[in-house]
Amino acid sequence: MQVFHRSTNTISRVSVFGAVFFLAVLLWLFYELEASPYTTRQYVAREQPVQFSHAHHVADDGIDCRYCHTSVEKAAFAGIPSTKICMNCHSQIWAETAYLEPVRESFRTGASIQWNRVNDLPDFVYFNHAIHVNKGIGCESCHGRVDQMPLAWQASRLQMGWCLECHRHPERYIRPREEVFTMGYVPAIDQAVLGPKLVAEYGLRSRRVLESCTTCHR
Amino acid sequence: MTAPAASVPAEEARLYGIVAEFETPGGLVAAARRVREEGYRRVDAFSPFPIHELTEALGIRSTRLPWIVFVGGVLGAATALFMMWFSATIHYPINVGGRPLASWPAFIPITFELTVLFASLAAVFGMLALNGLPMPYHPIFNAPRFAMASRDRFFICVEAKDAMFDRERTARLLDSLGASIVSEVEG
Amino acid sequence: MKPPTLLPSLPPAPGPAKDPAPSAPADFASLRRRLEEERGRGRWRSLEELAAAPEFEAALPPEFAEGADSPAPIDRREAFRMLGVSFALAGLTACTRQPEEKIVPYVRTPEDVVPGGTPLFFATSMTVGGYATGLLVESHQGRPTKAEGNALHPASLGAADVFGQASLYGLYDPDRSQTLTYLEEIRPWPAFLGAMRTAVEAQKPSRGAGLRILTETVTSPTLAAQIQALLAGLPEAKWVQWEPLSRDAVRHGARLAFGEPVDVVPNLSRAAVILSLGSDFLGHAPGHLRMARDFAARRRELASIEGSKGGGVRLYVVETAPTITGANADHRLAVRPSEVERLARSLMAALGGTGGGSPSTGNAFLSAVASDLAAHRGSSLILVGDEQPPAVHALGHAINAALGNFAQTVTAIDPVEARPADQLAELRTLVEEMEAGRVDTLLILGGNPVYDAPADFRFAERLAKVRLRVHLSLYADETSTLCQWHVPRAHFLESWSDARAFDGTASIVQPLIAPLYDGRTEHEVLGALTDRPERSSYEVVRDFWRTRLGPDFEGAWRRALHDGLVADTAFPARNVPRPEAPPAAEEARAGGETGLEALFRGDPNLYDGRFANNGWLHELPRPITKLSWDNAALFSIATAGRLGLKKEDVVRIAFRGASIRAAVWIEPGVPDETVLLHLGNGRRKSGRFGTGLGFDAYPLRFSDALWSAPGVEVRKEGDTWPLACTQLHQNMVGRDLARAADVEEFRRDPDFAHRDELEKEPSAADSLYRPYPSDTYAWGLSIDLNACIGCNACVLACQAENNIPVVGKDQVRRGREMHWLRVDHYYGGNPENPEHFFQPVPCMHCEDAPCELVCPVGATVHSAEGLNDMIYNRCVGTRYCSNNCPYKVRRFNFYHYSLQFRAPSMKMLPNPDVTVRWRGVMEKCTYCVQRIQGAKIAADIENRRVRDGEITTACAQTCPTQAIVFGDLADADSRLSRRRREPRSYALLSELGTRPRTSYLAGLRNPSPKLPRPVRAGWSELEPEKETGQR
Amino acid sequence: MTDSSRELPRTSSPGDPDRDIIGPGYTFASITDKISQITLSRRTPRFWFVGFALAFLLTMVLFGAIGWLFLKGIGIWGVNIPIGWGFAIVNFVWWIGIGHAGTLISAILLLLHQEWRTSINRFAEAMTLFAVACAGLFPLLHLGRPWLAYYLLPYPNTMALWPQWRSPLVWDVFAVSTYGTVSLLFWYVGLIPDLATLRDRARRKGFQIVYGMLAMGWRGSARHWHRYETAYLLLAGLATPLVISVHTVVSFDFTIGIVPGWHSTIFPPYFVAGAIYSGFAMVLTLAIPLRAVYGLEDFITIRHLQNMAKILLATGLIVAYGYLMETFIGWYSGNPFDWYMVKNRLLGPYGPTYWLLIACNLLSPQALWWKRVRSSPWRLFLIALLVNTGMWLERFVIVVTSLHRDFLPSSWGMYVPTIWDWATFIGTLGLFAALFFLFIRFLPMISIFEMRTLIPEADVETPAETRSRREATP
Repeated sequence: MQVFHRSTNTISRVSVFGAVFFLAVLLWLFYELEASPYTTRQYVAREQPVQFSHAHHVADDGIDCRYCHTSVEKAAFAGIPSTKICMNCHSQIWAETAYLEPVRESFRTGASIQWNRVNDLPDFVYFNHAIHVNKGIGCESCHGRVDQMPLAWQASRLQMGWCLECHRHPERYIRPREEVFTMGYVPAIDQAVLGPKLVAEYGLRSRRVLESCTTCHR
Repeated sequence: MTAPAASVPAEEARLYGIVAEFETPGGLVAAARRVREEGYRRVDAFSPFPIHELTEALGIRSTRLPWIVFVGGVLGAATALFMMWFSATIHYPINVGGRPLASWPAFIPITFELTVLFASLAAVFGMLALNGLPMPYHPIFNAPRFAMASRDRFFICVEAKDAMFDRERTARLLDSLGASIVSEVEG
Repeated sequence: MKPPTLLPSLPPAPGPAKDPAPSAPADFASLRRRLEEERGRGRWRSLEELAAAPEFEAALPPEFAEGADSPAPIDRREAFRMLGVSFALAGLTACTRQPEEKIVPYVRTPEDVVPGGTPLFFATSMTVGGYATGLLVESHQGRPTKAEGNALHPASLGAADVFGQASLYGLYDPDRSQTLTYLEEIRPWPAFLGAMRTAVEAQKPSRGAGLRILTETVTSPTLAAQIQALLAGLPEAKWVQWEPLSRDAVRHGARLAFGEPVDVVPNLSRAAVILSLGSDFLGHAPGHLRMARDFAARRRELASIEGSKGGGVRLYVVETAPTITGANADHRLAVRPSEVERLARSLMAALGGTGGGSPSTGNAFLSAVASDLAAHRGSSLILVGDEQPPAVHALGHAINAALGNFAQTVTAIDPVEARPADQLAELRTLVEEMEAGRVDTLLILGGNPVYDAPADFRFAERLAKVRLRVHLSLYADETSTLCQWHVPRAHFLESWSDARAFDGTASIVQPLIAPLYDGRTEHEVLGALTDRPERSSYEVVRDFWRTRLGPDFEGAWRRALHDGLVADTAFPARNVPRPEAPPAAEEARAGGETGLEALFRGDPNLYDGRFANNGWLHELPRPITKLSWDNAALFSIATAGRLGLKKEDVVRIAFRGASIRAAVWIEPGVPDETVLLHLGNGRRKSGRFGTGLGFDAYPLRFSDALWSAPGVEVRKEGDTWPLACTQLHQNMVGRDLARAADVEEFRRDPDFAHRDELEKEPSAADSLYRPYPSDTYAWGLSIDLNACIGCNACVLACQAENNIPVVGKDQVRRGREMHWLRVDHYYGGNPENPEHFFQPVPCMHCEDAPCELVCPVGATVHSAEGLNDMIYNRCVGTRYCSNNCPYKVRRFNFYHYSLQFRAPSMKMLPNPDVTVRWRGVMEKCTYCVQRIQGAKIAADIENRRVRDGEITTACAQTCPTQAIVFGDLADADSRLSRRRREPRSYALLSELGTRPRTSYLAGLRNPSPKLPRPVRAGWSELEPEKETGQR
Repeated sequence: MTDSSRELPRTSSPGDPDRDIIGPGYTFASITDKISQITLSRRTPRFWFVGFALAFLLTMVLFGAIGWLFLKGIGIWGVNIPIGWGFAIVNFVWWIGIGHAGTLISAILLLLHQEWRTSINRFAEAMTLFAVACAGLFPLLHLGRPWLAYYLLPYPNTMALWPQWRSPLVWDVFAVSTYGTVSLLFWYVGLIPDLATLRDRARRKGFQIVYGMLAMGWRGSARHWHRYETAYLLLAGLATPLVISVHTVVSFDFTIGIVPGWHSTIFPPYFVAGAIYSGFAMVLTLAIPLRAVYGLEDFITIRHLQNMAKILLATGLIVAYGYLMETFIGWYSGNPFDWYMVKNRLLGPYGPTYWLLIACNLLSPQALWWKRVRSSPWRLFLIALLVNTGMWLERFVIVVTSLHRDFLPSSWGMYVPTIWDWATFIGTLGLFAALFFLFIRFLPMISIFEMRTLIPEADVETPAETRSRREATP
């Protein structure tokens, strides 16, 4: 007596040997999800209490990064400009626009503007801007073309694998100190030549040190 | 007592083969020998438990399975060793307890386990593949009383595809071998 | 994901929860939400507003998961949730998405604040018992996070003691009193000013006859001046001082000896032979940090081979209660209190002085001491403990004088106290006047007399007879509840004030942060009585010094603030009449049997009870007993045996009708027939920690028996009280762990620390593996057991630096304390009067670390500079590393202990440079890697190597004796490398081949050749004492 | 049915309980029916419902304990510093050990041509699977952060990190999962022909479909049988070293450590022996009631019990040797830490557990020297239970008493299990029982097709019959 129909043969075989591929695909999907902008929020422009445009301030006005991010060269934290810094200019220009009211209000009331964090590392990661900037890692290398961002977004994955890439091969990304704050920097000579030279000149630590856990986790 | 041939629809195409049922393993083996001596090649026997004599009686060639398993094992060992060596020395070399990056003695257990794992998977899936399983539907199940093949009855089947197959002669031959029942099976 | 916060088996949070907090619960919720947003080190970002936020009165979530394993309180809902969780395990895995975070910049960045940059340090001073010790406090964006010693301050020299280290916890203690209240009702400050105004007006006619001011010991020139000014206006008013751990005896002694209350300052740097008569000069005494430093320096001289002649120091200790000073003695004699004076007199006599003692007390110890002292005229030193009777102090002075030690090892100076007085007598008169109803208004500025005044003064009931009672204190404590007005006191880290150090140096107290609650200083409260109540304490202090800092006030003032002290204000040495030994009083000669005698001493951790709500100090194991949380009644082995007492038995101790219940602990080294009681515990009204923990010994303390009560009765109650001891085995079972030798032995065989064949470190040839080279730096640590006095400062420094949570008594009993650094204590020699070994044990940072090998996820691996890194965020919590760590220095978050840092005020405590660890994660000493990385980055920016001494670990920095040195082994002439080359240098359990980076210098003892050597080996013969059920 | 009535009365030689591995008077048909009816036709006995209900209850206790654990953290257990591992690891090793008998019986005994294995291997393998399932739970539960357990696996991740290959715990992950997988395959492959039998015997369509799917359309073809047996043999060949390796790796969890009492070369062999020991004890614990309840005395005969008893005795002696050597080396090594550990084990606060373990594992099996004991099911049952207990105690002694006093007396401590430790342990017993009850209800607990080969008629070389039959036909 037959229990099953002919078709079940094909079905059963496909399902048995298909299971294997299914698992593989699942694993791959998991990785993709982890690395995807959904998880990392890469490329996602953040709304801000004041629609501050880096593109305008950097590209059009040509203001240097350090004018606002004051502590980037001497501290772990690049520094978010205090309201005072905004007002340095905006007490003169655009002093009336409703657009900038939140800034003026903050300045009046002394209540800080609460920005939405764009580049955010987990709390167990201790990134230090000063050392990177001083060793010739350009803002652009991690933050991307800020001069082209109307609303700032996170330009990199900011995941460990991504960090390690540079900690393992700094020569691929290092640039002359004076070029650190340039946007759209192009190495004058071949990076393959320049990179190692700068690495030696700036006395970067060895891969072993840069790969050591407590370099970033404390 | 031959099965009522009339009951079989007269289309060769839909005929799968002729099945004979035996009560003892001995009977089955003897029958298998004769059928093969007669020159039939597309013959298969069905029994509720493995009968080694059938192997030579039906002239079944020894299987390639062992080689598949061997390959599986080698693959497993290679995968394990490469994975550990690559990750520990090339991808993220880091000092763990002052041990060498490639501390091969520590790599042995996992290498062994993966060898066994891959080999076993090869054995099982290889066996299934070679046997063409899973195959929930098979013409032979149409044979009357074939359910007994998984209890205490022994069957032999000569497929219609066989060059020498002839409804009458084959049926008569099987009947002459002491089958308790001989019947045709549609495919 | 958010960790489960529900703790069903916990009582509602005590204290503030019940207070009528002005902030509506809704506000609190919003605050919590806002705080929830910044986690871990991100927490500090928006503190500027927080510090001002009114929500600080909010209640705290319970901090510990105590008793969480009791299955009882699980309701249906709970049960379903449990099942749910277990089924949903799979779902928990892959959620690594960063939560949205706010970033809150300054509106106007304050000067020299670099957000997220290097912290600022401010000098201030902490007073304990009136005497100031300089501190240097680290501040991150206006948030004090860590206290260090002030190197410029004579009483600190860069070191801080446990109280100094723990002061931060005190500052952020959520249980501190937060509102000004009148009869339990909240009142605004002006209301108080008004009340005081009228009170003073009322006193004017009687010229203040009804006004009394009760303070703690005052050394603050400003405060003294304020009070004097007030009294000038109201001459009939009186100012009374009271310190429960009183130094009356010292003052009396001085009077007896010199006819006036001079202070005598010892100078240990010149002392070759020291005799301590019950003085705990290494533990608790004015200037003890300084003395410890000098003592250790002398001890070090023993270690230099050529130092054989002249160098070094020998310490004899005659003491009644075991202290770390006694533990560090070369010869220790445990006597009952009544015998000290006789000993002193005999010694006096033996040194050919007059004193009524008979030199012929055939006491080997005494004669040895006598001859040793006689041999070191001018370089010997007698120190007498505060608890000793005046006569002994006088004798001490006399002997010092007889030995010509004045101007050598001791100098007399004008009294440091603003108004030296017989505090006990003054307090007695006060209570009598209160009784007589002659006190109309009583201002209690600090202190807690209801709790700590002598029992026979019945202070509480007399207080009720005072019409107007005002209490200024950090906590709403026993005294506050009996006063109409309670004024929350500003913590010293929130206050402007000043005080004097042991040598008279005027030290500035400056605030690190605006008062978290509306706390007030004594200056402001006193100001309320004057006609200029609006003056801030800043103005008061500044105005006081304006006239005293010479022409360039601004400059001098700025310098004073920077240094934390006013330059050259140490009192000059003065000459005093040659002291004579006082005639022996009757009972002293009598001496004799007095039955069981109770000793009262300040608690090593809680002092007189003022630190009773400090979690860090509670959890800190007491130096010798290693008891944390509760105190206990300590008995000697023999006495306990006689009374049939076991550890954790509860006894009732009765004296003159008063009686208390206390748990028993057996402590070798307590004199027989005495029971040692530590004061300051068993508070009736304090915060979550203080209230009800331990037992209160004050009820047994009478004004005529402040320090020892002869003839107490001890009765076994039958029940037991669990005690949390962090070290059940203070016995090396024959293993040579904390190594030490006599100087003679050391001179004969400098390599004595490496003699044992079994303990030889395997040579490199024994290993199959090539050692990894260190990259640029090779960090290491060395601990000098010859210098370590076991004072515990390093333990708290580590806890403060590294965000180590407090886990509570229950967890400690289960063996789950989190201290990254512990000070092991072992006994040796004769159990009746044992020898002590202290051994601080941090992570060894083994080069071949057993822990690393077994971690399945590589959460602990080696850094290129030889650190044994611990990466919390990778740890899955198998605890295998801890099992495999022979030193057991790893600590595990069995529960979500760090939840305690989520409490509103506690959020400000953590060090932003150190990750706050979460549940299920292993942690351990990192050599303060955050400091290492900080210094390396600074150095790399300047393209140079890190200099030797540029990096210090928290433990090394605070160590009073500089026993701990951190440094770079790759640098051959770093201090560390030099130490490593010393013959005494050895590694703990080196025979295991772990190749530790932490090493020890074996200890040295300098016993008198005239006295029998103590057995050096640990108690190998003794079986380890019976386990209690705990751990 | 008709054709079975036409069979001549076939009986094997009159039974000798000591030699027979199958009772007298069985035919292909009767074996098939007797075993398959337990799952198909026969009414489920009341004891099954009672037993299953109880087991299910305990399983819920397990889930409850796990839930609370995940809510609160590992702190609800008695573990602490220095005793970082408690019941969780004890139970893990215990269950894994039990899990060894099944594969051992089906693999090693198969290679050794031990025919008597056929009637016990099926449920022994099932037992293995369920034991491994219970065991596998614990390494997960004992983690501080179980939701990150996947860190132990090599998987593509954005952190560019790998497991730490030198850690025995990672070896465990591979060993246990491999063992689980291979045992499952082995068990399933063995089931296929029987599933076909059930498919053909089942009357209800539903059962036909379910069993049919699982049977994959097995039809007993000679060619299939040929490859089938090759595969089965190869699996056995692979499983044999695997079985040895698994408990060796588990013993590495301890031997790789430097803890006195762990760091010892004798562990692998005596762990494996111990595993077989406890495994067979568990098989007996299950087999004896089963054969009584389902009247399988003819399939699981006294001879089976005797053989297992002998293996029990043999492995028991090996384990005893292990204890002896451990103690001896503790003294002989001259290592003060090891020697103290030994003294502490015998006389320390946990001394009683050690002596109890000696009583259970060392003394009780000595009774097996007597044939009277070997051939008395209930005596065997009792001893089996004792051995199970003893083996659990052994693991407790190894884990706890080694850890609680290691190198520095300053950090010595005590371990006191909490109610949650117990709940979790008992819970897994429930889980195990529940799974086993389901198994005996829905699958043939004895390999039918292998049983068929045991009766004389399976032997082909009796052509006489057939010839006579041929003459009989007209």
